[in-house]
Amino acid sequence: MNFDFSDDEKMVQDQIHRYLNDNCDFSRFRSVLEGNEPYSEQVWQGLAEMGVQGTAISSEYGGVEAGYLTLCLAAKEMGAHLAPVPFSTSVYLFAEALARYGSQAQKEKWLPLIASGQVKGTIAVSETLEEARADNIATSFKDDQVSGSKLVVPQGMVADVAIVLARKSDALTLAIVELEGVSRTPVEMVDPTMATSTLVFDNSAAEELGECSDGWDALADVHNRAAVLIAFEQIGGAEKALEMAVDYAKERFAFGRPIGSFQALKHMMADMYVALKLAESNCYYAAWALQNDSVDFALAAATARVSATQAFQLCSRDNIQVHGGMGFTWEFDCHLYYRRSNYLTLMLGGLATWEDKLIGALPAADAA
Amino acid sequence: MNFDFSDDEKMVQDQIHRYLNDNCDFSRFRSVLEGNEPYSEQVWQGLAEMGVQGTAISSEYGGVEAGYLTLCLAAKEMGAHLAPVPFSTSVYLFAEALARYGSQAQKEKWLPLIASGQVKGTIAVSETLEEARADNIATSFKDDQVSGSKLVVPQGMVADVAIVLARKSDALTLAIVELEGVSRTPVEMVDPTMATSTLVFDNSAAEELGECSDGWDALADVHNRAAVLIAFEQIGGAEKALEMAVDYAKERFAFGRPIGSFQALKHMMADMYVALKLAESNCYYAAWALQNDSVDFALAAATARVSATQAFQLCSRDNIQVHGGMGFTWEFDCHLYYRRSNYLTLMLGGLATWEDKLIGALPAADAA
Amino acid sequence: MDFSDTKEEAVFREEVQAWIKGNAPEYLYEPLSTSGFGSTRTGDYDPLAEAKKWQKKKADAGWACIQWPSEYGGRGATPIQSVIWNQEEGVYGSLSRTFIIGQGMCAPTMMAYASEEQKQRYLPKLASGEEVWCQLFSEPHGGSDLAGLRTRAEKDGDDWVINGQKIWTSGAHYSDFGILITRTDPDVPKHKGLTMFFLDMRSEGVDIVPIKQANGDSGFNEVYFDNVRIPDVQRLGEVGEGWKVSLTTLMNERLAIGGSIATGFPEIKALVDELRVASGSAIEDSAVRSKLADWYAKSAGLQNTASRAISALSKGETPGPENSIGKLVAGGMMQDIAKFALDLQGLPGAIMDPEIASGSARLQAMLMRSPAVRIEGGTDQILRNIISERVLGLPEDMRADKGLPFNKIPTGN
Amino acid sequence: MDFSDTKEEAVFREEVQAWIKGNAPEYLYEPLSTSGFGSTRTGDYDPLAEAKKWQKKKADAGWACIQWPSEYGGRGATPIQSVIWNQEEGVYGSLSRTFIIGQGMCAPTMMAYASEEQKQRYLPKLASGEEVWCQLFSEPHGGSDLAGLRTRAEKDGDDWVINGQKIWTSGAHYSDFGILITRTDPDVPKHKGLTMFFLDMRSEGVDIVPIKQANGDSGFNEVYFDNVRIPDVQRLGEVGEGWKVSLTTLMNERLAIGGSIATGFPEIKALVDELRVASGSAIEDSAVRSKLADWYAKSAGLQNTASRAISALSKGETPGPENSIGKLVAGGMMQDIAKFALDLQGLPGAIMDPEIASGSARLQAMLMRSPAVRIEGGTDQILRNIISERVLGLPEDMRADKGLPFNKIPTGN
Repeated sequence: MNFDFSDDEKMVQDQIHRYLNDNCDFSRFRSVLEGNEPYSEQVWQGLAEMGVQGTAISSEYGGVEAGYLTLCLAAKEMGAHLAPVPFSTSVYLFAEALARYGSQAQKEKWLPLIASGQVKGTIAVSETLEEARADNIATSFKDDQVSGSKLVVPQGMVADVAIVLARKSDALTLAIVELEGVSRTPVEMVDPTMATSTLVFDNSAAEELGECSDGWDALADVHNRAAVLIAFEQIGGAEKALEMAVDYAKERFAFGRPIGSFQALKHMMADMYVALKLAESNCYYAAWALQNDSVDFALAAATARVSATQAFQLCSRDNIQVHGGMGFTWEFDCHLYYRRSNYLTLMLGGLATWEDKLIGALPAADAA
Repeated sequence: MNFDFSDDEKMVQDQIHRYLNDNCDFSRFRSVLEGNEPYSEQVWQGLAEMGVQGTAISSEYGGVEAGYLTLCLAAKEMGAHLAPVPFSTSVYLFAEALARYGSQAQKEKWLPLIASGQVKGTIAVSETLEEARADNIATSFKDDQVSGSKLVVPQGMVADVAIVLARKSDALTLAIVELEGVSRTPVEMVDPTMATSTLVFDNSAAEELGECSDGWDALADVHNRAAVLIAFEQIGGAEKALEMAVDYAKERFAFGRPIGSFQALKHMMADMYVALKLAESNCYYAAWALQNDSVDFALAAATARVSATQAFQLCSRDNIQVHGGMGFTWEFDCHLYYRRSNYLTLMLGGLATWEDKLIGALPAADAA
Repeated sequence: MDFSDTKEEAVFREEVQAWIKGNAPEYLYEPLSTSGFGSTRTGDYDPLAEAKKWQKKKADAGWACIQWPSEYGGRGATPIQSVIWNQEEGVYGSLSRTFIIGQGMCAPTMMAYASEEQKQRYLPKLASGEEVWCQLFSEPHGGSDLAGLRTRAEKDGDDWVINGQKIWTSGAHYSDFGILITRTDPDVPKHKGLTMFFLDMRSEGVDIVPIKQANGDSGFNEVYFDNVRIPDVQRLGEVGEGWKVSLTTLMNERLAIGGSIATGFPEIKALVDELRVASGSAIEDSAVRSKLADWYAKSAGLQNTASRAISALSKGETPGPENSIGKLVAGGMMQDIAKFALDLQGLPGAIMDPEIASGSARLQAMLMRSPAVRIEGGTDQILRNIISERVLGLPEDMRADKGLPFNKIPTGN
Repeated sequence: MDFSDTKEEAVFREEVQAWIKGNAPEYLYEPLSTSGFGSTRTGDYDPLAEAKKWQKKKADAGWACIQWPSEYGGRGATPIQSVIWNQEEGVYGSLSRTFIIGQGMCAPTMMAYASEEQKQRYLPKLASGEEVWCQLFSEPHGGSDLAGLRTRAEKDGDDWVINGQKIWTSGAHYSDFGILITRTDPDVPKHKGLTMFFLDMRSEGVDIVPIKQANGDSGFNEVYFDNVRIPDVQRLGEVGEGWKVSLTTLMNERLAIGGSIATGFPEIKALVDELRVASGSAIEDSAVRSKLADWYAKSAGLQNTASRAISALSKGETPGPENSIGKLVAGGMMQDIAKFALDLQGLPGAIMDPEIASGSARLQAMLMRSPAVRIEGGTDQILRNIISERVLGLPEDMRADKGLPFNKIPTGN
């Protein structure tokens, strides 16, 4: 037994950390937030030069093949730095869907492009104002074309290609659609750096994922994998939000003493720490389960997702509270984490959905 | 508009308060708790001499006819003093069932006996380890006899007579059964002063409540009425538990200062106060709705029940926390409120049941 | 106890209803009803102009600030009449948000401390909305420590000269006057060296800079004072008594009674009545019902608590610090409700564009706005201090600044 | 990262399994598995006798206190081996609750401060359960302020004379020895005037009075000292260094690693798997699923956190104060779980008789026991202080007793 990341894995994390520290401060996020650019091309390229997009992609397809444990640590850094790039949609969703359900030819075509950062991918699911379910998907796949409209696609404004959940006669399937020529309209979302859009497909050329027999099940599987990686983004963000709160509470004085000496704030931060620590430990286990295709992977993924969602929501929210009025200004960075946490909470389906999945994955005999 | 109790009502409350202060300190509760007597005969008689059992009973049936607003304040005092007498089962449940669903003859027979305290009543519902539902009641009513067994009957060890929920061919009904000769076994419960027992009826003589057409609906109605009165007991208890906590926190020193000067404890008590205040205000409204048969009575009752349950649970629980280790000794009185609060929480069905009733009673168009 | 109208109250209510029916700007009903949190939507109309128009109309007919004496622009109404007015004014009442600080906080201070001549000059125009007032209390270094303010006022002849900076001044950019608390003596303990004034917001040396908030709104301002001169006759209360004067202002902040505090309950109820989730209709889902019931109970509890405060008020009692619970409960509740509601919708819940998703956009606005509710006008933590010390009588926390001259209090710098 | 056994670990696990299979008291499996919270059920058998029997059997075969050096009764096992042992010992491990204080807290203190001769005399018998130890720290006036203790030790020749009172001493009535912290100098600040000893619990002048707890159990005692004499050779550490010595003891309190902390999750899972509620099977109810998922996530988080602490330990790192989270999370969770579970059952949920309702009686026992978990061994509030100060590095609260001689600290009397 060894419940920690290896030194090699930590070294890669450290490189990414240093790169982002030097090249991706909050001004990047704000530039995208304020609409100056749809994403940070420069950070995207910098990451590509380091091969980060290809961390878990097999070397056969041009990846670094450093494994999911390393990708998890990379994700944590992306979350901590709020990197405004389409990393999660390209790497956790598009590439994973390809790797799991693509044909050999499809993998050979797309994975190298993702690994090198030349292509940015996403996945297009929701069509209505309700959470996506098998029964509210109407987009059709027929004769290698898709038609229909997707309401909210993360990074839809930026992506070059998407996996689209579509109806093929009675069942659902996943199809690859290149987005050039597909109509896109930006949608105002709580975190504008996620470059969310509506996509309208009108007999757009599409190719079914080669190994996908049931689109809904495949999507659930891809979501489980992405959930672990996004959970690492969430704990990365939560850790930074807590750090911001602690730093501010040490420096800021009121009533003649640092506000961090008041129990009300100390205990609030202690609770943030507790939530973070539990989530972090669940993420560690889920990372191992992901890397090793463990039999309890679905449970581990849902557990990491639920606790990381709670931790990031709590830490990003109470970071504002510790900062008081200043925490609610546009100028301070607290709201950046609050925005991101709220987006990530909803991105793969809400908390209730994941709670339900978690219980569904629990063995009937007790598993605690 | 006038959202307060009248001076007359408050005067009656004050009399009961003074009587219980002088005659019903915790030694009474402990005497029952430790099994020396099943209830406090002396307090019961004292209350009867003041006519408290007959507060809301019509003068036609020997009551004081002081109205439900007055009875609510009486209930608050019973809750505050943890009076170990079968008041709630006799007055809120048995007498209300009679008054609402009894025939004229039944009212004439029983209400004067309840009002004078000569007879102690209860209601017998649950038969299984699950919450009582229309589909898990098997006790039968046939030919003016009931047969079957009730698992947990509050004050079953003490009561002279019970309203019994029983199955009459297809439907449920409520029947009056005198308990002399009915087999009773005490059941160990979280609050032993509620003298809970199993009752086994074996062709016991019974008389159907004259005006009861559907036993389940009638029970729900009686429970709604009792819920308001028990909610007053709950806020009475919550207020005392908070008071105990505040007093202790002012006197007890640690680290060279009163523990009540630490924010962690101050804010805990502030939250107790908030829960109590909200519950108290909802109880006020429900008292008015009960007295006036208001159209929104069911909603008002469920609202008072939900918030009073939450307030008493919180206050009785965190009163222990404020007291620290001493709060967890048998010798200190904190556990008396904790025990009572846990019993009252479950007595008319759990919180989830009342939350469900509350939403069921909300108009579809918004009613906030 | 009686939650219904008395005969007199019913008559008054009818009179109010009739006037509102005949005079309210019905073309604003729709946008006002769907306003986001912390903002007042008036569709294609200018919000300030519409607010002033409605206020003036009310004033002309005797329906502005109805509890004020008639000589200052009111009609000497009772607290209960005021509740009835608020209930009937309903959604149009949100237009008056512009005047809340002035009418609710500055006016009581003026009534208590200004000269009769000043009251006659300023209060009627404040009531009618012709002049807007703001309150200049908070400072960047102060935060919850309101009395730790640093803006200086120095006597110079018959004037005082003001230098310093205020923050979180709501509506400063469209205000005509303001009440201002300053430090006149830094050598005494912090509560003792303060003095209150009112001033013309167009005085030379006043510089107003809007603050952009985390949710993108900007209703607040920073206000800089660079040698601003205020005549001594505009002093409110004695020199060094500013803290006492400010308490009048702040006490009145808590008197915003009438159950009007937003909790988010109507919004989530409306959402779940319509929404479908995996198990079917959201309102039938037991997790939804449980949460909703708790929120309804809290929301009803706040309304009923407000009703009791009105009873106390109408008996001549002063509502006490127990009314601090309103914002404390509502702020946290709003945040929880928004989070839960959006969660039921998955990714579409993150939409902020009301054109695409009016329901979730409103709840997203609430989620983005709610952190401010837990901070502004007393943080959750300060409110719990107030409840525990002033209601429950618990001892105060240890104080690092106790008895120290202001300029000797540690600041961390 | 690897959550599976290495080859060596697997071999060790098999060895443990084989020994336990051949030696464990299987007749106790049933009652031990259904023990209430805070108590160890052994059916018709005497709990103390059974505990001693099992411990002696383990010791004879080299399975007692396996991380201790073999010369003191252990086998010098690694932390990971210790985890494997605990996992495999399973429910029988609860028999060792009797020895936890002695082996987990007194022993490390003895190892650090006793003479070699004393270690050889006392530790093996402590490991084998032949002698039981207790810890005499808490006092009635102390509470969370552990260093505020008043029990005096005065030097008299080669002895010390002890007077005072301890409280919350677990197992004092069946203990043979105890470690005792006393005040030897009340004229210096509170942490500086303390001295640690160990003593024979049968010494003259020791009086033990059991405490009945709120839930009716009594495992704790008050211990009175009336001129009890302790030879100076039984002093642990220097005079005045008692606080430092006690930290060794208390640090080890937090090392109870291995995910063994009770949270109540298995109990509620078992209940809702069987229970029916109005909507049908409880486990299908969405409100139940939501709560259950949160608790599972917390419970798994504690286990996985414990695993990480073991990794740190096996690399030679000392687990830090971050391990305070275990009890903080588990205590509140146990209380919430019990409340929620019972609530699903209505009035039958209040039954405490396991003969009638084994499931709900166990949960009622948990509800009645859980308030103690939030208090004993550091209240929730103290644990949050530790996390915020020692993990997050936040500044300490203001201290009223800072630098004061012990006998000048305000006590409220």
